[in-house]
Amino acid sequence: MIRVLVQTEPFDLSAEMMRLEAEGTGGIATFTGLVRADDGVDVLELEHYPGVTERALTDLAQEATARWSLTAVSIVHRVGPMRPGERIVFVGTAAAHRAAALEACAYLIDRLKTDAPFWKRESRGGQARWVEQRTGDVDAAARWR
Amino acid sequence: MIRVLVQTEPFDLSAEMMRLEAEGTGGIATFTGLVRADDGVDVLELEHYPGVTERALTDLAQEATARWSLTAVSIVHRVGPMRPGERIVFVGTAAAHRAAALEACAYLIDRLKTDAPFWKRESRGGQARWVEQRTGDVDAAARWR
Amino acid sequence: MKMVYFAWVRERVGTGAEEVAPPASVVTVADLLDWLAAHGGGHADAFGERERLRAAVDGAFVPLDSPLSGAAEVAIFPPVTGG
Amino acid sequence: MKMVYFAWVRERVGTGAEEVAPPASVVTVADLLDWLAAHGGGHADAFGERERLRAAVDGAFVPLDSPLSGAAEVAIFPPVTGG
Repeated sequence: MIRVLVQTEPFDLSAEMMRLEAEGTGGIATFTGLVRADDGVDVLELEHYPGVTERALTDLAQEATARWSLTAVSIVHRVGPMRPGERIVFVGTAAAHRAAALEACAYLIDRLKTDAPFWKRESRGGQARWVEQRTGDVDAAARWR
Repeated sequence: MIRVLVQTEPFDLSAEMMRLEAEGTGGIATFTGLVRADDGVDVLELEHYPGVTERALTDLAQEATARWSLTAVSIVHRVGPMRPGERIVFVGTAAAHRAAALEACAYLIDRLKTDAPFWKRESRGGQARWVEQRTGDVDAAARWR
Repeated sequence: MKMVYFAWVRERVGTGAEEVAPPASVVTVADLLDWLAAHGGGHADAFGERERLRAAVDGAFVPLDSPLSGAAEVAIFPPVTGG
Repeated sequence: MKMVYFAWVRERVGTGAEEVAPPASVVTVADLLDWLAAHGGGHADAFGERERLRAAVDGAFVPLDSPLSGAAEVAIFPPVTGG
């Protein structure tokens, strides 16, 4: 199973876990990203490239499935305005053995950060600024090549 | 937050996730182990060393918290008889940044496999046998030293 | 040819999408940026620092020196920051 | 001194726990295993292959050559297989 969703609505974590378990035998690894209130951020807005984003995420999911023999992958990414504490992204992987699930999960979130067309804008008390790409994120994605 | 539970009852994954999210800012990584139906296993039974198990898991959680600056760790491990597809173990870590949460989660499940007193017995059609420790698990735990 | 813009590139250009008809001398994405910037205004402002720009041609991420070769949609945007 | 056994060690010994009173000559965990095995029966069977045994003294995992030094509880078991 490959499941890719890009949506403005909040998502149901337990429903996503259930889907992975239904396809999983062995181990399930997940990563959930939450909006941080860095230095007083009160709104985080996510913009994306409709259609292209979904294709990029599906490509990453397919690469991970082949590389780690996954039985299931879910990637859910929210777009639009969000508040601190809300979930931005969920990546879940299922595999027969734990190392495959854990590595694939780390791979997907690292690659997603540099290879999927999303852009973040932080607001602090009405002052908005576009988030710059972090060198650390580029390095994290590069270690998988 | 450090939460360690060893119990015979099934556990509620979404409740565990909610607890981590309540303490988390940034990223939450989880690993859930499911009973595999390897070569026709129909029952897996987990035995443990009451009291000592909980202490060993708490020690691992404290080590991981210090090493990766975690904001929360949950380890839930079932004991007693289980069927294929059921959850055996849940490890969840929360940290400000994803690499810390993901690495700590992998660390905890690797170390748990060699450092916490649990023993598995598989049954296939009434024939039971104790599971032998895997060399791969010993190697996986050793890479963190 | 359809142009699409995202994030601060969109804000500086002043629109998220527009139709353009570059001349035959516009061969690469970089040529296209030069030609659009020559119109002045928002485009010149948005495309001033090339090292801060990324592009996709028909949905595929490409370097700025890539040929357009009959592309239907060209996207210009800053480095991505999702996840 | 309380002995506790787990998994196939428990099954071979024939009990999960027992009280023992080893003589002063029993200094290490390995000495204790020798002394218990000398009783024959389940203990001898359970403790036959030392490389397959692990021990904990008062809840701390220790090598078999560790001293007992007044331990209240000694656990003998196979390598662990949780997770």
